[in-house]
Amino acid sequence: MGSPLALAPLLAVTAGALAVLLLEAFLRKKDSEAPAALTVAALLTAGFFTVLSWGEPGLGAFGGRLVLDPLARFLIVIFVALGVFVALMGLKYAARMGLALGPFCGLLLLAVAGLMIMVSTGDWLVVFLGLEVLSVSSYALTGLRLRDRTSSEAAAKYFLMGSFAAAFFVFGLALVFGTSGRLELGSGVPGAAALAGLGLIVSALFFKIAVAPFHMWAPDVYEGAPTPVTVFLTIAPKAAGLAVLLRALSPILRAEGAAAVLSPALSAAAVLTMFAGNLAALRQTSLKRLLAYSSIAHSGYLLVAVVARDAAGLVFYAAVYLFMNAGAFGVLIALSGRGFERTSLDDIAGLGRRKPWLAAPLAIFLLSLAGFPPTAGFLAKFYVFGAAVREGHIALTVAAVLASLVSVAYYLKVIVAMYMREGEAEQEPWLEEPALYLVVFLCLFGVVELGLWPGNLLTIIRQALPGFF
Amino acid sequence: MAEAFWLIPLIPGAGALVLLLFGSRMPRRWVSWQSTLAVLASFVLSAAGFARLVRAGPDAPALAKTLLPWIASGSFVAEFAFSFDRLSAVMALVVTGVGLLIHVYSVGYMAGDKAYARYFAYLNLFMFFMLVLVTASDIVLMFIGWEGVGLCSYLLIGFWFDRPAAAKAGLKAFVVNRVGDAAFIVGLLFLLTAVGDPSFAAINAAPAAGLVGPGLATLAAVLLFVGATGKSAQIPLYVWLPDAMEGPTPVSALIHAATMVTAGVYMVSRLGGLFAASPAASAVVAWTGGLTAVFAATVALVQTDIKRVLAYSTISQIGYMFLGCGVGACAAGMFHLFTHAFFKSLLFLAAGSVIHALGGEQDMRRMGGLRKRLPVTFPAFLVGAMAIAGVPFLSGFFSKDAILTSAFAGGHYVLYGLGLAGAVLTAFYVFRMVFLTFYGEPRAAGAHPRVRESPPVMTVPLVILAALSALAGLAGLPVLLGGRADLFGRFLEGVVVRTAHRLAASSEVLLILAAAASALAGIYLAFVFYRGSPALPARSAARFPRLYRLLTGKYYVDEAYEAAIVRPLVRGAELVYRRFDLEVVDGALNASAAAARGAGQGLNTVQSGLLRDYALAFLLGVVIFLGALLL
Amino acid sequence: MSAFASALPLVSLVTFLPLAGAVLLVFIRGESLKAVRAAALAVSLLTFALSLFLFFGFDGASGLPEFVERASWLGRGLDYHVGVDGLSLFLVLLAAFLTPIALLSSWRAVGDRVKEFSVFMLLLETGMIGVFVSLNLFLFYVFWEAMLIPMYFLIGIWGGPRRVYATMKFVLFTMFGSLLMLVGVFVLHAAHHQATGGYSLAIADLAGLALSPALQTWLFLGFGLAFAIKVPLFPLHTWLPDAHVEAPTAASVLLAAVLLKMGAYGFLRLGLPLFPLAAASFAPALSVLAAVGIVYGGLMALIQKDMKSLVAYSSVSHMGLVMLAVFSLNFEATEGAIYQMLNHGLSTGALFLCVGILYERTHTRKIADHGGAAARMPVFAGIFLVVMLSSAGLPGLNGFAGEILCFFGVFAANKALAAVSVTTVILSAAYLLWLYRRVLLGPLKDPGDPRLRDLDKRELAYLVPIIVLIVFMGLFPGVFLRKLDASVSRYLDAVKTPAAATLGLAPAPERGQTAENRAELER
Amino acid sequence: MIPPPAFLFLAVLLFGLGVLAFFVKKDLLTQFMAVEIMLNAGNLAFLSLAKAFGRAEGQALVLFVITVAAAEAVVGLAIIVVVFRQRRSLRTDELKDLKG
Repeated sequence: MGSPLALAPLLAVTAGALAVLLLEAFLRKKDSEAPAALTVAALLTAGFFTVLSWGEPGLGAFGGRLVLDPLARFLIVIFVALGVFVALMGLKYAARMGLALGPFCGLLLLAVAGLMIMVSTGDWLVVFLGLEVLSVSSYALTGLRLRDRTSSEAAAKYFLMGSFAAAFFVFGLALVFGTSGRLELGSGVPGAAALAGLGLIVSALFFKIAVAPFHMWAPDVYEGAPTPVTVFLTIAPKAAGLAVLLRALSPILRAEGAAAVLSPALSAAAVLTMFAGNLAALRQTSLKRLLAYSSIAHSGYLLVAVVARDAAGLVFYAAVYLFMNAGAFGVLIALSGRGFERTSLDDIAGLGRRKPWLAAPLAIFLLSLAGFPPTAGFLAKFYVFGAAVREGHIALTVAAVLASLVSVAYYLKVIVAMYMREGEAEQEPWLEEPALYLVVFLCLFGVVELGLWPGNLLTIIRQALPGFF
Repeated sequence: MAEAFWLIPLIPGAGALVLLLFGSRMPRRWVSWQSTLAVLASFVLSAAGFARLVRAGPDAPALAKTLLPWIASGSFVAEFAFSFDRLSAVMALVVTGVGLLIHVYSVGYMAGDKAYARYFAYLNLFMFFMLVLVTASDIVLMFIGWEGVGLCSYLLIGFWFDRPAAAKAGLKAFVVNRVGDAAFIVGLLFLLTAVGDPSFAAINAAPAAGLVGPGLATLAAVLLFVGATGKSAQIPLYVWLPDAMEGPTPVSALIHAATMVTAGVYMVSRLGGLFAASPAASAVVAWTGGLTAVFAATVALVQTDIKRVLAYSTISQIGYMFLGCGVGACAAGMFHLFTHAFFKSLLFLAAGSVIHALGGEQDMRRMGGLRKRLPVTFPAFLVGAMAIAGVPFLSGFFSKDAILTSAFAGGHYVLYGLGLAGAVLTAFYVFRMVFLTFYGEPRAAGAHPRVRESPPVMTVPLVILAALSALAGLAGLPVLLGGRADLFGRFLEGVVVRTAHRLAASSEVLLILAAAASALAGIYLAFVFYRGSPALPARSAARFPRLYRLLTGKYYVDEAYEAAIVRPLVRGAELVYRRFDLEVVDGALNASAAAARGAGQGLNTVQSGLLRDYALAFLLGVVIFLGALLL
Repeated sequence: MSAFASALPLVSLVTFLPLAGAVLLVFIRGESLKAVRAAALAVSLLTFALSLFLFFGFDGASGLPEFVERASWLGRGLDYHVGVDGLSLFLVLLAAFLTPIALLSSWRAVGDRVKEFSVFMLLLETGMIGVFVSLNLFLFYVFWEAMLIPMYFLIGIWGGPRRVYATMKFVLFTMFGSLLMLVGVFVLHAAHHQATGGYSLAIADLAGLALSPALQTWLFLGFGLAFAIKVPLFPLHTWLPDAHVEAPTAASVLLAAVLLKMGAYGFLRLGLPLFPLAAASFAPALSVLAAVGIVYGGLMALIQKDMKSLVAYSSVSHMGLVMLAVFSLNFEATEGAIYQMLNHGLSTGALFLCVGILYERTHTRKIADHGGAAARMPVFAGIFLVVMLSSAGLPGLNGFAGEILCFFGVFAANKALAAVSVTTVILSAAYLLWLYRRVLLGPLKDPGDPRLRDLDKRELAYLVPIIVLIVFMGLFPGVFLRKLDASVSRYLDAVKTPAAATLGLAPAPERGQTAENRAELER
Repeated sequence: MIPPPAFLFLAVLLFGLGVLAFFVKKDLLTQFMAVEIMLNAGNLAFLSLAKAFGRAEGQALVLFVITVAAAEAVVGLAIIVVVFRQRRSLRTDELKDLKG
């Protein structure tokens, strides 16, 4: 039953993490880029193994605790891609910002390992373990800029709130296991106590996904963390948490009893998240914090996919969101100077004139985040909202659409700053960071390609996953 | 040659196009020759057409020619279809004939003007539209001419556009015309929906064919007539004509005396079938005509600007024409139109010659004693004055008499009384004008040093028109006075509805005497006032101060329109714009945007940065979520 | 000629040639402004030439879309499906005709970032034409929103002082409508899947769906709001004056001439045929709104202090008449509405060009700052007069042909509203000629002003074609109307028969409509 | 023999105390300790429920939780040390640079 192939991706990543950390010990010159290269290599091998076993149905390991089914495979490919992007972004950033590249890469790989565990299991305990591996490495990653006050503050807040939520997860776990004795996700309709337990677990996951009102930690942590880490935090934990929710809740959502209450609750949470994220972003003056709130809003849109039980839509949205968000933050990183980050809207005033080749991609990413048609962002929203309407959640879709309208306001505000305001004319030199520009280009390509000809990706998704489109 | 009647409008049209595009680059002689020849060509073609119709006898079919389909969509069809029957012939002859003389006159009058080519271009354009109006065989095509002449009158009134008064007058003319045209269109819609076929023949036949009931006929006819009041300057839409005097005098002569303003009368005659089918509408026409005749005449009594007097006189005379049509005697109306075209354009051109001689002076109080200095203009003016006053055996007498006789015969005694009173007033103000301008001592000789007679190019048309004014009456000589019976009336027999009232010879003689008496009374009164005891006008004005001020203020109609319609509309619009557009709709938009920003601001303050608050929110979330799940 | 026309994917070419031009422009060096401007002009002229092939190759007998191209794009009914029929042919031509003119008119007005300006103008052209040619609801929606982006940048970057407020208001207001329409698109997609099991967003298939009256009402509200905002139908019009006052001339021309037509076209293509029952029940109310819009627009235009907002409100008034005709749901009114859309596009586009010319010389749009310009600019005064008269509906020019058809059609449907709508004849004459008097006639504002020079060759080059077209369309409307007849009658069948069915007027074919799936959808 | 629900009640009580402590205490370290209490309350609940429903694996799960808590403690304390070194104080309310 336990075929080695199921474990291969996970092993590749963990081995890579250990290797990077060991390398750190033996390395002579401090600023070498070896750790990043090793990370990328590890991630790519993991990706290769995942793709290798694409055809077969679920590959089990650890007595069925770890299962590599299609949803897991897709998400792992997304996490691998994200990992590569973050590593490449962090390459020069680390040197500039006084960030140790070795630990950065090591922790990144561990976090990816945590993600892999979370998404490829049907067992709550393993989910908990994956979640904790991810969380712990994320706390460390957030606080990696040791001399920077905001980084440490963000890490402290993240750690305390994270462990606080973990405690709820454990207590929920206890209730669920205690009463029903079974740990499988989505295991039928539990009794009242078990339902309470499930509620606690879902609340903890809501924390991780930054669903309102559990999202309060997110803006501060995203803003405080080094930007490459922010990229990681705004995308990965959400996708993983939502995948788990999808696995756990879709069987329950369909059943009559509990569903009668769960679906409206989830919908309410989704609407709350969307509006909280979008409204809070309206008056932001820092681009980084604005993008942080925008990512909270996108958690809301992703939650709509869960409510609509649309795995395909979720995966497609996650992929598109990876490109949009990573691209936007990538441009943000490209703007930062030596030792300080330029994130305020005034910094990017008149960027359209000063650096058109940076302003244009950011504009396209923002338009895609806002959901303007020719871009992939629109298509992703189209599929998710379409699935919600097909499931009859028309009110939810109307709310989501209105929330998107609010989001258009602040995305365009950034474009106004870049193109329609005159910034100071001095020309900063271009940062020679080929890796970063590669990432931005890949994201740009992703957003445009998925927007216009996503044909092949869609067919693969449709074959593998149930869903509306 | 007559078959090419449809060229009548197109020749001046082509001329206008050439002048508009290349006029400024052509030498002046070319411009004047080309434009005049174009009108001459049309005149010749009209005459040929007229001759063909006379030869062919009363019941011969009209010449007809459909050039091209125009608008066709579903049941709405309109074509470029022209026809030339006896009514069109009369109108075409008048338009081209008087037009030709005025073109010649303009060569002299406009000699000094720098925009010479543009003037003649507009004049030719006007001829094109007017001739389209009279030769159109379907009502929609006529509407092209109808609004086209309105456009040309706008362009020509505002010809000297650098003078604000002229520009304002042009705008007023066009907009007031458009008010009439709006009513015209609604009437048109009623007709087209009921009849389906826009041609005049179909419309006139519709009441008989039961397509148009009496109610609908009345409604459509009245609406069309409101359009006519706009175009022909009757109550209530006459206010633009006095201001239209800002334009050059030949323009006033051609457009605001002889041709355009009579378009309304032509339309009413052309749709005789429709108007006959609804006595109510005819009554409206008659009464409007009658009241306007008297109303305008009273205002003309006290005007001091020579052209304003003539303007009000025109309004009054057209009132007579509508009076004629209203009482069922469109032939009489058309006959008065025919004669009026000659003596009114004569009076305008003569006035123009006076103004030209006095270097632009138009105020009669600063004229006087021009008899000797303008040897040709004065006699022409006198003939015109006698004609319009209704002095026996001149054209005015016969045409006005025909209308009054028809009114009396039709039993409209009140209208007859109005007509008679109007005749007296007309005679009075016309001869007041003659005495003030030509008799007595020059009141402001200093201001006009060299007063010389106008050049022949201006005086020759005056002489021709004087002759026509004198003799035109013979065309409609009533049977009684020995002429072959009513030549003009019989000519229009086939086309224009003519209710035949037979009056006893004796009463007809009485009517003729009454008409003659009214004319002479008017002239005598004017003589007494202005030649007999010069102080009399001042004393009578003093005795009735309020009446005098009312008349000189032209009954304050302009001010009433301004106060009742224009100002409230503009003030109301500004209020609505500020209240509704800016405050209500934009207010709602900005409010919702502010609400969103406010909510954002609220959320940002809640995001206090303190860990405690985050944990509290988390706890709250758990409690609510569990509550929802379990309860 | 038709062989050539059918060999090439003509509609796709016409739609995406500007896009290709824009992409090309991005990569060529932007140094020499002349080269950039010439390239952009060339691309748009080529597009116009190709669109002429569409016109000549279009026979319009069947009323069905022609030059149809269909390819599966994203699956599940989201296909690339384009074609032109009577309703859309002339709007495509209008867009293709006016874009080169707008570009040419901006050669002196737009000095900085000329490359970006040309790119956005070409993107806008692709967006506009895309909306008119798409026969698939998804494709329609993609183009409908996509073309907001170039217009956003055009107003935002090259606009006047309050451009940011104006462009944000324009985008957000329009987006509000179209996002609700998006929900409608999902519901339709689900409804079609429910009814037929298959997936399709082709407008023809959706028209075949027998939706329940309640559902139709909701969907019509969703779609109708998006289109009403775009028309703009009173009282959703306040974004238009702001957008026009702040937009650069070229953007104003296209905004007025083409973008407003998308709202009306939306009703004709989607609003009425897809939801005939709801359309029939809403038509009276919307007609009243349209009629109010006519008078309201006219009055507001009368009192504007700024030339552009005057013309903007005149567009509200003219489009009010178009919408009143569309909601009259009869043959003459619909043809009149389509024809009036073309006329309004030409005359209002030309009006904005003229205002732009004046602005280039006097650098102010306030009416009070002008006076007596005709003395120095006679040719301009002549052309401005013809354009104004066309907009005021002088018979013989294009405005009248459209207007009289609209009046005739509206009269057949509702006499009172027809009478109200005829007042536009008075109002348009009043506010336009009053503008003409205050700006061009009367004494010269300041005789010493050297800038008031008459039109140069370039300006004549883009104004004369419009004048020629105005006169031609006034005298020979048949050339255009004949191509509309079949499509309009087919459109009316789609709108009338079902509505008639419920009103019990005419026996309508009973479509397969089970109560169960209607209930399911209404949940 | 103490009836199992008593243990569960104790676990809930402990969990409540932990949450209360988390809110009351002002400095990072004690708040962290409060979280540890909550975690152990979870373990207790695990054990009591496992005993009550006779499922032996419960004890195994507790081990997992304990190891995870340990890992968390390591990284958490490291972060707290960094914060202390930068701000010379552990008061949680000082961490409010990031807000709005």
